[in-house]
Amino acid sequence: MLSHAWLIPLIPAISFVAILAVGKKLPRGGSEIGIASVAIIFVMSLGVAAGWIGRVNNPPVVHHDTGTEHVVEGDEHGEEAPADEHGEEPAAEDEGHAATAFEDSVSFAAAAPGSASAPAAAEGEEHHETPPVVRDITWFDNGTMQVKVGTMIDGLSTLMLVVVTLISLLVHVFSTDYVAGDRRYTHYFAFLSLFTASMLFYVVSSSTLQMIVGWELVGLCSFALIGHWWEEKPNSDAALKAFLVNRVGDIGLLCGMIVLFFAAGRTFDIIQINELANAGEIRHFLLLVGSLSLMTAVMSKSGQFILHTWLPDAMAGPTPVSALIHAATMVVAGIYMIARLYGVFFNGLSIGTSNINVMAVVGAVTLLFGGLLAFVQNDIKKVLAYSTVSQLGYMVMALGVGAWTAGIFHLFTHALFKACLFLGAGSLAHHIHSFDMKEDMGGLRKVMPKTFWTFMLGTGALVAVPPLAGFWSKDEILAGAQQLGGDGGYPLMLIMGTLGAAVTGAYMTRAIWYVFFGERRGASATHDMHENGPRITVPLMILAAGAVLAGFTNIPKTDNFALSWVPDGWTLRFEHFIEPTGAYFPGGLESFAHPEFNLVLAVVSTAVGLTGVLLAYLWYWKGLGPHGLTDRNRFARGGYKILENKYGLDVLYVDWIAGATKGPIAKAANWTNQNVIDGVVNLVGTSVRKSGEFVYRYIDQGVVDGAVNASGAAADGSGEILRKAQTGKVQTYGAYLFLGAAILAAIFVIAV
Amino acid sequence: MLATIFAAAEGFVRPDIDWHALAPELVVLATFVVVLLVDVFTEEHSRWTASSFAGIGLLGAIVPLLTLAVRDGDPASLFGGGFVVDDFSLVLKALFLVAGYVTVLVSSNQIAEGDYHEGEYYLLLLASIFGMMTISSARDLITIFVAFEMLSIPTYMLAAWRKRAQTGIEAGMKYYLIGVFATGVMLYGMSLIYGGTGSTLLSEIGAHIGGDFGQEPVAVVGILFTLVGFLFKVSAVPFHNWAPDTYEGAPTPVTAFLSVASKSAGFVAILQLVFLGFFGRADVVRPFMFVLAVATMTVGNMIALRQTNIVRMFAYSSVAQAGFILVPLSVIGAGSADTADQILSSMVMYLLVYTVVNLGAFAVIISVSRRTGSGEIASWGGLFTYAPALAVSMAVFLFALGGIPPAVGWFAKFQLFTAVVKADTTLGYAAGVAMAVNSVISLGYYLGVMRTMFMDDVPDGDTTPVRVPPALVAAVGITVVATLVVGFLPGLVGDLADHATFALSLGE
Amino acid sequence: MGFTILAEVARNADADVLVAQNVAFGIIAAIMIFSAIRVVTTSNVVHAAAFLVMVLAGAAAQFILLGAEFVAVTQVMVYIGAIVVLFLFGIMLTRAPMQGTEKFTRDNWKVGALTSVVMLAVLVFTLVDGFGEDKLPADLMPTDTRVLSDAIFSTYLVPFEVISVLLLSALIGAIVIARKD
Amino acid sequence: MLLNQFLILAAILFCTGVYGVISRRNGVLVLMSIELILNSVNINLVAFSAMNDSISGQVFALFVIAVAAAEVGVGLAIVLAIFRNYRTVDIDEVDLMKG
Repeated sequence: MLSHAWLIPLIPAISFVAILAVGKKLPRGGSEIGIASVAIIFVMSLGVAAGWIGRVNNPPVVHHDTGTEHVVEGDEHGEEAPADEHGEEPAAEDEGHAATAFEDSVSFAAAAPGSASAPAAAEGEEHHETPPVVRDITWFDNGTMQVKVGTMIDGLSTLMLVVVTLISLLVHVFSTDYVAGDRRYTHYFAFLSLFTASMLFYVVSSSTLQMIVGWELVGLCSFALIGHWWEEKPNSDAALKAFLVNRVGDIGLLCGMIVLFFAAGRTFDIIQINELANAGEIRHFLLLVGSLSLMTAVMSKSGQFILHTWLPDAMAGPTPVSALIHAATMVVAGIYMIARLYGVFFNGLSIGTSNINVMAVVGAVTLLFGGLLAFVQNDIKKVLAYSTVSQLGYMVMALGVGAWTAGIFHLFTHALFKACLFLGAGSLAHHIHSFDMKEDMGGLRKVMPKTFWTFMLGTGALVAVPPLAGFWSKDEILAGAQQLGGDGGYPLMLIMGTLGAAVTGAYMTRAIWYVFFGERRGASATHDMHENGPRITVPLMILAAGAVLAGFTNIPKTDNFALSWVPDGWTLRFEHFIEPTGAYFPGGLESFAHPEFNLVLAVVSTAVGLTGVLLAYLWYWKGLGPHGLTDRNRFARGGYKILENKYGLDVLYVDWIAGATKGPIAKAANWTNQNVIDGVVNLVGTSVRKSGEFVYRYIDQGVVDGAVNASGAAADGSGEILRKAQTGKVQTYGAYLFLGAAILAAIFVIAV
Repeated sequence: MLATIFAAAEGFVRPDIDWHALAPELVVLATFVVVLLVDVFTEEHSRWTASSFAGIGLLGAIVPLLTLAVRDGDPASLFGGGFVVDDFSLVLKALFLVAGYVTVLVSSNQIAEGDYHEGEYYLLLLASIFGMMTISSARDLITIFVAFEMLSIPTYMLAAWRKRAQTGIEAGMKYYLIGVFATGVMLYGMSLIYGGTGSTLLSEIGAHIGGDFGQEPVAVVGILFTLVGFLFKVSAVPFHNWAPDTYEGAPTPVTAFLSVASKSAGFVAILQLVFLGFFGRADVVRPFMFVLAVATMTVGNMIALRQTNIVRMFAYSSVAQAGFILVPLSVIGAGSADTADQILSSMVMYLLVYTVVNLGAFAVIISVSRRTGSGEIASWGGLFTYAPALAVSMAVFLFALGGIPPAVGWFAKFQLFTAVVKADTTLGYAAGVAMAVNSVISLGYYLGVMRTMFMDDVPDGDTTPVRVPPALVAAVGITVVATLVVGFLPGLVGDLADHATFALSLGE
Repeated sequence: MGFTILAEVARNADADVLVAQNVAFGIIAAIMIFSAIRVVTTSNVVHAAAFLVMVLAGAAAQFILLGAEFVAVTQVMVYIGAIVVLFLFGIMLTRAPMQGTEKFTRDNWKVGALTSVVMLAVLVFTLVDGFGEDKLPADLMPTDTRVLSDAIFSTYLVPFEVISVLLLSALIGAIVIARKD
Repeated sequence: MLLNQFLILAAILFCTGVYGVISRRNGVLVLMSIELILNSVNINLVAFSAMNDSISGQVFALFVIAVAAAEVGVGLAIVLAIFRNYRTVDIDEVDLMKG
């Protein structure tokens, strides 16, 4: 299966053509073809996964320079037994055989680094070298360079295959109910297929050029799907905006890839580029330029601050598409690229040795700003969109601090719970056709219990409530920020990431309040609300189950009493199978640094996150405004550590000065308590809102959009001036011609 | 009889003629004669046969082209080196023949139904293609000049073919006058080059330009003035003003022809002159082309953003595209020898791609305007609802022009980028950045058209399907298939472009 | 004819003749420049054509001074015999007013003047710089027409054939464009 | 004789022609100005031919003359057609298309 992965993108591509061709004539408008093809590739992806697991457990023998055979050790503790016979070692020969039949080459990029260093036994986990399965054919050969296209299967691409096909399958099923009766039903499914195909094509890329093509295809399909209901102008505007903002990043992509192409001695081969970057054979400056250029691309595609503006607007598309875009496809393309070319970024940005770098900063800023922005949205999809921005920030930050596995692990868990949330939002809005939480929702928990509970689980995972999925991945990211990098780790990232947790808790709690609690308002009050059918709820439940369980795939391995009872065979499965080994990954055979589980950090970050929840809970459930000071005093007393400290100070004041002037100072202290501390609490509450609004109104909508608009206007304006020069009088044109020739000649005669 | 006269002429050396090498031109010339006779000896109602003969003749000329391509041995060099049949010329001749054939396809209904002189139309088209084929083999200033006039003068008249309409004749007049002005400047430049080098052969000129004469200011003026004539043809700023007006006023098939074949011919001449003649002063050509390329891209794109007429928009788009093609010349002579090869092959590649794509786009424009009768972009609203095939084809072409995969344009742009980056010069990087920025700007109007086609309402609510005649279907079909196939398998054209090298080695 | 004799005389003597040649050149050049300026400034179309004839004839005379007799003869036959006649036809067919009543110069003629001055400056500078004191060979003999024809029919056969097609298609096209139908 | 005396004469003719084509309104007069330009080129070519003692310049001049004849023919046809459509030969007024 591993070397036949090329079938996986091909099938949905064929399905796309088939749906367009015959979809309208079929009883279900072509959706059956889409679902069938995605189901098939989902099964195939599981096969790839099984094959990969088998391959990791029984890695093929790698000959090192020294000629010694690497001893193959079967890992007996594998979570899943190697089920697929293709994945095992003998399969390599099978594949080789098949390949010769196709007259192309299968090479197991047997990464043989010069050093025959023994696998370092860091953290007790041995890293066997499991080379990726690469299979490619020559795409074109234009003399100076040979460009190949093909598939490269390793843990990372296997993970992406499974995630993409799973989410895509569920989205397909969900959509059959959700867009039922749409007049472009068939087109919709056709483009879903193509979207899936493009993303799969992208993730199995073996060359950077193929990645560019896949990247563009993904953008193209998202353009088509975001603009699905193009009759309304905002929708088509959103589609265009998404496309244009992404094109800005594409320049970066193109520049970066070209720089890498030349830096790596004219090759597009991903493995080769990574190996050269890791081996230090590429000038650091080139790597830096390359990774900065690529970073621009990531910022646009993965919605990083300041190029994130298209992402919330892209909510104009149908909700299942949003789920697909946000969970598995479009936006994670950027994350995936960083992960894929990690050798370049790791060395280019000196991730392993610095305390701050561009990628980490971008991620950290994004996660905080994104969260703040989510706080002030009234449209539930926009809350989720900004939440995605924020979570992508976490991933980028994770990669930026060197916690590769944590970032990808978060990608995986996030895909599950964010898809759950988006589809949940779709389920909520299915009847009322509105996403406005304030106006049209409220009190829905009783009428839509399944949606409610799945949504709650998704929220729990997002807010990182232990032991749901998000807890594990977020904790690992923060541990990475604390422990990796140069001396002292990435303190700033740690602080911002922890703050981000609080913000996350707050905005999700607020959303839950508006949607599920209180009185039914607006459209939901006038509509006959009821739970949706199984085609909508079953995907929700599957995803909710994923949101609960996904975290257990990477339970930290630690001596800490909290988790030390977990058997070894259950810990760090994700890292074991997904993290690449070999010279194409930083660290190579030497262990790549991993953060350790830190109970204090876990508790603190969870506490901070829950504080956010609590604050918001008190804010919304208990209400504000008309309540008296004491109410807010109690509110303060209840939650905040910072308040306790204040009280401590108070006590200190009182104790110290007790003997002298008890009365006035006690009164002052009381006054302080009543006014200053309340004021601080109020201030915190309002300033969060204010800063969120400020950022939204002025930076997000004002500066960024303004800059986009202004540059558009400037282009238009200069176009207008230039247009005036086109007078229509031929002799004026003649004058331009002669004058142009004369002046250019004069300049060059003088200057050259 | 001639032979006896030749024999009697004292001291006259009868030139050795390789008829095989001349065969493609001769086939086109024979077709020209056939069409002329058809036009003279047939009745008005059967003049349409002219188009069939023209099409067959153009396809027929590909046969000797192929036999030449597979012929062994050195490239043929005739008439003392003034006429060379090498791989470069063969590739471009094929390009011109195919472009000519597609032009015939898109013309046939338009010209037959309109109030045009039909036979003469194809006659002039063939004459112009004959000139283009000659110029791609010409390695001598005189031959280049005469071939250039051969391809230009018929197009001046074709541009004025709607002679009863004021805009029609205005289009021809503007094209003609600017063309003649540019010819004047070009000839003046050529005379200086000839004066300084004492030869009209590009190889000898190249040697002198690389020597002492090249260092004098007068050589610089000669080089620049000579290039101006061709830069007008490719509509580079500031010699571009004729293009929008002419494109708008000329019959649309002629516009298609002008925007691709005629422009390619200009580039062919520029490539020959720059690579074979002026390579010794690449340090002058580089900044000159840099300035022009950046100005051309930027001005073309900026004004295109403001256009409401589709043909006019395409006119500015083709101005901008010319700028893209000029970009690699801003690094000519820098870097290693294979940089020069890369520049040449990337430009040839872009020409091939651009020709196919733009012709396709014009075929769609012609098909649609048969129905809407208007050139306004707004009239394209909702095209997708009643002519989905045309709309999707147009989308493919627009993607190709904008450089978005999987349509072929991305690969061509990528090649240009590679060429400038490979040279590793400041000017090259600057040109690359300008190109990148401009390709984003250009998406503004390309996507604008797409948006109109797919997202707007049909202006008059009339959604009866468009009836597209078979010739146009063929034209759209050929181009759209080529655009996609080459987009997925760029190696097909990449090989062709790589082989399109000059027989003479560079920079001598 | 007179010019030919003048040139012949000029060639047969030595130093004095060189002066004579230069004198001849000077007179002809002065006439040409004056006529050229009148061509672009006169407000009578027919006068303009007449002045154009002066320029063209002057050019032919210069060709003779340079020993290019065949080119000179062609110049007279083609330009004066054919092209100027075409111009006169054009003037008559377009019924252009002979003089006065119509504006003949565009409002922004200053742009034209500027352009031509800039261009002249550039050209004169580079020409003086490039060909400074270069002297033409003193013993300029009239070119043998046979050499010319040999060149045309061997080296320049391709352009010669092409130009025949060019003239034919220009003829056909011009008729179509100009025809009143 | 100096080479430059011919070249500068030609340059003056060229620039006069340039002035003419930009500034004249009447189409026929513009065509005449073009002839000035082409003639200046011919003078250059013939002068260089004498200077370099090479025949190519004269051949070139002959071709230029022939092309000039073709161009004038086409040009006059176009001016004639302009006159039919616009009832004027003032090409400054032929500016329907712009922008």
